[in-house]
Amino acid sequence: MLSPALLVAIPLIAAALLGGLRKLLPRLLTDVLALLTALFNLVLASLWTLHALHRTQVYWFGGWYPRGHMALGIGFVMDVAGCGLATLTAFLATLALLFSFRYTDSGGDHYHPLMLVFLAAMSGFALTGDLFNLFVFFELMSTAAFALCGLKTQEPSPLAGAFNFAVTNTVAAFMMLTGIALLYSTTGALNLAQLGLLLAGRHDRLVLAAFAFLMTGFLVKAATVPFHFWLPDAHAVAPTSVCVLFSGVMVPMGLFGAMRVYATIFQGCFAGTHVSWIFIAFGSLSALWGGIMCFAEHHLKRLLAFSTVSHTGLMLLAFGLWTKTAMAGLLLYLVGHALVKAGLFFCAGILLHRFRSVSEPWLFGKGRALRRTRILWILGGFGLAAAPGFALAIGESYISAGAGWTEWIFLAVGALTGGAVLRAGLRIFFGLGDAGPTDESAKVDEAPETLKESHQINWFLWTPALACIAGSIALTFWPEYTNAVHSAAIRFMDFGSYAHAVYQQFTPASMVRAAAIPGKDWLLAGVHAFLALGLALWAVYRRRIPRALRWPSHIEGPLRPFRALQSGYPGDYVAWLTVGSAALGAAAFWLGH
Amino acid sequence: MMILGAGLLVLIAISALVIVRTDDVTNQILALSFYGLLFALLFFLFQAPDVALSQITVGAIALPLMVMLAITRMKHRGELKAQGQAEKGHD
Amino acid sequence: MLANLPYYVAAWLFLCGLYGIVRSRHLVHTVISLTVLQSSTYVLLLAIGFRKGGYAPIFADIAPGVITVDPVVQALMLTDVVVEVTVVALLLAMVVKAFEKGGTTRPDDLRFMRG
Amino acid sequence: MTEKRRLLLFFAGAIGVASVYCAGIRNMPPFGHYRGPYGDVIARLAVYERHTTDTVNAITYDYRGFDTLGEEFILFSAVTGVMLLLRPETQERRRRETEGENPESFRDRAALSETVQVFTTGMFGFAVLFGIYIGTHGQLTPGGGFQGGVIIAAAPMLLYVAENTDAFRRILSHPLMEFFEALGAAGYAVVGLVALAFSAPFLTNVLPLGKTGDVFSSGTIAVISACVGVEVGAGFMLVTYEYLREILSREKNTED
Repeated sequence: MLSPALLVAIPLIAAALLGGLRKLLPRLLTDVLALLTALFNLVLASLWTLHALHRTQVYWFGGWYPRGHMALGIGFVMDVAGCGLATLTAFLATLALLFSFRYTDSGGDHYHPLMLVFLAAMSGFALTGDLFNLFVFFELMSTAAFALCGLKTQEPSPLAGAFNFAVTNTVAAFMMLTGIALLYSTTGALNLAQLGLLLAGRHDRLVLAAFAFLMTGFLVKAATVPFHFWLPDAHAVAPTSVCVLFSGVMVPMGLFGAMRVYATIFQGCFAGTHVSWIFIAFGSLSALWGGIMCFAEHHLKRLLAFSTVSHTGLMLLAFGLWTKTAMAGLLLYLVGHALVKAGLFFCAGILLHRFRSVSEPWLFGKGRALRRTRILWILGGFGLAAAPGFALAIGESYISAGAGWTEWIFLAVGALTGGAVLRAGLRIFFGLGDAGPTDESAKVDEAPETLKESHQINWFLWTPALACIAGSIALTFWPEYTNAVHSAAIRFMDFGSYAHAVYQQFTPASMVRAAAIPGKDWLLAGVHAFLALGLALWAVYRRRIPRALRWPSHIEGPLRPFRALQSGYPGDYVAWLTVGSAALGAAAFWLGH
Repeated sequence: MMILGAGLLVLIAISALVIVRTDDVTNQILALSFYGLLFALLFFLFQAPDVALSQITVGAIALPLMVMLAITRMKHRGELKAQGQAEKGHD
Repeated sequence: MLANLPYYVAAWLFLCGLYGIVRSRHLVHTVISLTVLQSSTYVLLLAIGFRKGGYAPIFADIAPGVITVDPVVQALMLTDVVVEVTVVALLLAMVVKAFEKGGTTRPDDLRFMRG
Repeated sequence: MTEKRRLLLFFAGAIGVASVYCAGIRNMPPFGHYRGPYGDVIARLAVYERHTTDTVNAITYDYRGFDTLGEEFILFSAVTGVMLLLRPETQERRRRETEGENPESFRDRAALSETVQVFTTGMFGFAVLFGIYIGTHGQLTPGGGFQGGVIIAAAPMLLYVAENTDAFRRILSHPLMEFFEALGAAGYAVVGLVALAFSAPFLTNVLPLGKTGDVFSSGTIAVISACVGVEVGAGFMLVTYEYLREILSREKNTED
């Protein structure tokens, strides 16, 4: 089979080619070449995922195989979870490039190289088995993302969002590097498996401090409250096709980094302690905070960004449970969320293309003519609420199978985020109720992304949305997929099989034992859908219901003290980051010592 | 040599505080250039000639130069704007 | 404390950088503070790989087998230097553009998108 | 948030972060006692396996060469980002097109003095040669592609200092500059791919090793180093030009 290095090398070479020859290549050819590269990644990553189902293989760059217990070079560990995530990245990148086909302003054709570098970085991040290499890909991913945020420079606000994004994420990267250095000082190793073996059973102050720094770095990327402030700002300024990758894979990728590091390095250190409660606490806070802020938002892209905060918080919560079923649920949820969220962003992009705005009050009633987009948006709303028949519902039933109390958080998040999307859908596409209250950010109009004033909605604009939403439904009818994700989760958590692969070149699947599969709880999912729709209708028709019953729709109101925190000032964000990091460190010392 | 290293480290610690507490950007660039040189010295002293070489080229030259270029461009733009406003005023 | 001075200097630089970003009143100042934050990782990495009496890991002038300092951290620092300069270049371009579009270099004035 | 509150909030957090950091430090091996083994093993192996004398470069360009590939593309995307952000917008571009870019239509400002010009031209050549030397001897002595590239990129600045704006502009605005930058970046990855053709893992050295101490002793390290040098040099020149373009074109206009 083709070398996994190509997953990184081919997009990078293509990026350099498109960048170097950008003045010579016509736009159509650039588009096609970029699409073909993303497709190549999709095919190769899928093949490797299938391969990984049979055995976890390790690929050593430069042929530097480990000598004894010491890893000399850098290795890719081709496990199911990593390969699957690389596949998801390639899938969404392909659709994003299709969406931006021909008409999107490509900023002097700098857009395509950056997208391909972004794709390569995320693929590498998902697969690497080396701690410092993880940092390099983290930084590569960030740099490409910062640059992509600068695409729409017609007005000053995009730069504010991009600047905040860059500052907070760079601080996060250096926190991560500090953590790496601390671990290196005591072990003299950078390979994840080697670090895990060397540190097993140690939970002294050094390990705890390194844990705090590393996790802060990853959780900033995963937009966990209180590290999340950059995310809505960055989403509001990035073009739609970039938002799809931000929300769909980049943010969950931060979480995945934390999970990978925890599963390899820290799992053995903190066995028997309650350190993973930290993730439950931070996750629950993000889930609820993001949900409330999401419902209060009227700028569609920021609304979806806050929902990403909320859903990533739920995944973090599932990670904190640290059981095999919860992990399987997390991975199922991650894929389902990525698809639904990408679909919704594509729909928002169509609105932006057609009406040159993403403000909910401004768009009131304007979307009636967009039949296809209307259906997709409403389906997406139900999907986000984890309604029956969507991939998120299966993930949720897995996660809550072992921890019944999480159902309440799921219920709140589903109702708030799904309700917000449905509310916007009812107003924009059906013109129900009134235009609703507005907030300051909804007044800021987005710069149009498309080159020509065009009212036509071409096939390449709506097919990506269709593919995503349809995919999130289709996955529930594919039991093999669920089983594969289940085995991926079990192998992901099993450090023994990971280390075996690193030192023995591969681990056969037979070494891994399966766990019980929980049943699907369709009734609960139905309650979700009902609540979300109810909340949406309540908000839309709030004027027609008796005053005493209006209270749920007040969440939509101004929420001034909460909003004031989202100040757009980098100093505030870094101050919160410091506080969050301190809280994380304090909790780690309290629970892990 | 250790005393020299310790002195250098203390100097670095002090100049870091001075840099972040300086509000005037031009002074800050000068301080930054000096700071970059201190690091290059530190790297030589601690047996890292490779890093010292890139630190001299980057930290003491390229970085302050880039800040300088950015500021020059901003000043230039500011002058252009002022000129444009003055011309409008004449009309 | 004194024996481990480099480590504490690294911690100090880290906090200085954070402090600089938090109190910043000029966008260029924010960027420069970020480089101070970054320089803390230089000191930390360098100190970790150092050995008393060790030579630079270049075997052109010394015989193999002599005690050397750790070459790996130096390779990591080289990457770190590149990361620093690229991030600064990108951030400064944003600052320049923000100034050209909005006419401001004060972070406070970036609050267009509040709420 | 007011500034006072922000600082209070920050100091509360900073105390926590400082305590965590210091707690970590107190458990670290004491300063000056690096324990290994990673660095020591590579330091012992590199001279024999890779015929390099500068171990740092053996790690940067071979043992951990994959990191450096990522690092080169961090630079590549940052340069692309700078070009993207500072690109002339449509109106300005149109204005420039109508003006036409005829290099004969403008002259340099009165030169400082011939001594300065001769001196800087000499220094220019010296800087370029020095950059090439540093770039190609990385496997033997301190230096390497990155450092060499930055030095070469700094050379045209000497011309700018000497107010030889014309030559400066001609070098920096050369249409091939972007091409070179991409070539350097792609070259690195292609060197890695060549190994695949020999059915060896990505980035494996497939070139014969020479006698330790020679310039071409270490196989792919020299090739990769050269690629990095080209990319870094071109990248930095592109960034410099993007910042200065507006100022340069204005100088040109005033002199017309």
